[in-house]
Amino acid sequence: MTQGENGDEDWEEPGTERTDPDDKGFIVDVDGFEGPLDLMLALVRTHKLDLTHISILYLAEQYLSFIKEARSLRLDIAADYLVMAAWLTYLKSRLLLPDEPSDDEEPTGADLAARLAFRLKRLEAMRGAAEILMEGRQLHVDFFPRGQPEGITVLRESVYTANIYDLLSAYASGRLRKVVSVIRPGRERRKVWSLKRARAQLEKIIGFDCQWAPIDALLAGFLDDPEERKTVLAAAFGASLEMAREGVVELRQDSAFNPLYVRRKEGEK
Amino acid sequence: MTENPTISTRQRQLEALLFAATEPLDLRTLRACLELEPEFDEGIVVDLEVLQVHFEGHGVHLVKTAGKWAFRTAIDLSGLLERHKVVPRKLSRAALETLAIIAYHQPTTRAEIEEIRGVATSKGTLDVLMETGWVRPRGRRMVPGRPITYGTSSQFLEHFGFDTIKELPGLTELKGAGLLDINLPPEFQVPLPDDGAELAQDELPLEEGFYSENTSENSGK
Amino acid sequence: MTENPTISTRQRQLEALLFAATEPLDLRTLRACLELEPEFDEGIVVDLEVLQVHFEGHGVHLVKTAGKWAFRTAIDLSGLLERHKVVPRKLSRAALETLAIIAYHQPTTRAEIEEIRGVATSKGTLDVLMETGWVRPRGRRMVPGRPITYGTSSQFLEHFGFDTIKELPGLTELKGAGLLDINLPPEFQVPLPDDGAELAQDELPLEEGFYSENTSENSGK
Repeated sequence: MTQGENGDEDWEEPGTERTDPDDKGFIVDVDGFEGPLDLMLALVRTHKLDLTHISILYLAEQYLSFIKEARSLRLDIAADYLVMAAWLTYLKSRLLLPDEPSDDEEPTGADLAARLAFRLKRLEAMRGAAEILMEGRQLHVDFFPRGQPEGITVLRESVYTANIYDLLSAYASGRLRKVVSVIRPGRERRKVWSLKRARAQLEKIIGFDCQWAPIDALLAGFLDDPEERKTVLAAAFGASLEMAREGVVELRQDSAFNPLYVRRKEGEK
Repeated sequence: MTENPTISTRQRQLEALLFAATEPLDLRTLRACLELEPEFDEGIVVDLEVLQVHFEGHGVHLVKTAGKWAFRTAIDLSGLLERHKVVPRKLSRAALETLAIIAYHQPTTRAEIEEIRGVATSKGTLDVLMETGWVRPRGRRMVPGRPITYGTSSQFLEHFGFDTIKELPGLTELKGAGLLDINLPPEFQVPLPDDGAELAQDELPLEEGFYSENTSENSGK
Repeated sequence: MTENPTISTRQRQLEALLFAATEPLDLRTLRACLELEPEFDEGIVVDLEVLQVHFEGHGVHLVKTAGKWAFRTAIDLSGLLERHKVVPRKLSRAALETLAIIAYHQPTTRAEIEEIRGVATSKGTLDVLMETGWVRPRGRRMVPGRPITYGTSSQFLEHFGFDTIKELPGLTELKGAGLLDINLPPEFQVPLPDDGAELAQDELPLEEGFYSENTSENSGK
């Protein structure tokens, strides 16, 4: 991170605050520069150099002496400025030494200088462009829209959508809700067979018969009423289990869901 | 910019001032903006009237209302400044249920709907249904209080794709579709709906004006 | 109202629409408001140009900005309208420079901006520019890391009164001097800035949500 970037101080005229004709040319202060290129442009300005025919060698020397001075004053200098200083030192040596005919990969000192000059020119151009842009016409500053636009009224028209399924399921669930709510406990006694009653019936039906017989056949007379059917079967099954446990009857079922057979246990009573 | 011979500098200035203004401007304000003395008032009025003539027949007029001047779009073009936007909306559960009950039990009153649903029906629910254009007030029930009877409209049939209201599925079909439990009490009935234009025997006609007032939004389309 | 022989009905309608509009209107919107088919576009443009000529020299001009049409006060009358002036938020030097780089080099990435400025760009700088609504993320450059590409918005054009980005001041000179090149060497063909909605060949679309999140303020209106 370099100085000036996060502060965003509005430097209107970079360099003006720093130049001091009575002194050595400028006050050493790296604060407020927007990076090494900015510092170099400030040096260009301070030394009234022409960017189009700039002597990069001269500029490099200026930069290096600036950094040197700043360091001698023990000012904090951000890394990018030092990196640039190191690079400029290298560039300087490349520019001062005659170019050796080397492999094409290596750019010449002149190439490097041209590149740096180009970057400076480009940044300067972008600054100029920003300036021209902001000095140009701007909406609500130099030209104005209508102050009281009537606007285009958007008339919103709601269109409701529902499909037949929505409608029918709403109807059904609405009606069903009422049906459920109508049922009150105790209003109609449900017929329920107790275990006791089932056992009494079973004992009566089985009697002394020791033949296997399906339990629902034995109870056939009680299964006609659909309301009673479940409770009769459940109670009779429970009773038969109880009787089997007591050793009164025997139960047999070939496999799940097959008929349940029952018979009096031989020798019992 | 080319000089326009038909318009003076003062007129140009007034034009820009009135255009950019956020409210109609009176003579004093205009004069102040132009930094002129009161004796120029008359001249300003003349310029305003010249501008007014200039904009005659244009899509925008310079109008004077309550002693203030403003640009206004021509009244005959106001329809141009309206854009219709269709916003699809879904009906709430309560509205759907009420709609369905009206469809099956029509002609039916609010009290009857509430009896069937087992909950009070908010005014908004019926309003929304009227807005859909699917429900219409039919008449009044011949009982104390003369409650309004509701029924479905032809738009209802169109939207749900029925030819007649008799095509609404009955009890067996609802059961078949799995929407109604098989084990319903025998007294559970699904009525045969009737949306006929003629009033039922226990219905009275709505008073004049009621119908149109309540359905004006629906008819416009 | 007297018939004005110098202005057609279509022209009146366009005038009214553009006067009433709260923002510049493009051809498509105008055509939709007039309820015309696309084949009338050419005729509408002719009418707009007639209106434009009509308002020449007036205090209010019909201008084309960001490809849309709008009435605006004449530039030379800005002093008169001092009280409507909205003092724009002052941008820092870093932000101004970045804005210019984005405008002249778009689509451009943060790395390219940093390459030109020779310094790291703080997150805040781009945020401030996005907040103005002048800069928008466009897409992603098809290079490792998929960096976001930035460009200017139509609000940028509207604010600075440009019709297209080609009207940026000094564009030809900068291009001629090879100063719009991201990379060297200057003798190479230099690209022109492009704020077109279509992505460049080396741009990828932004993922869903990114764009709208960052520009919702801009696009919505």
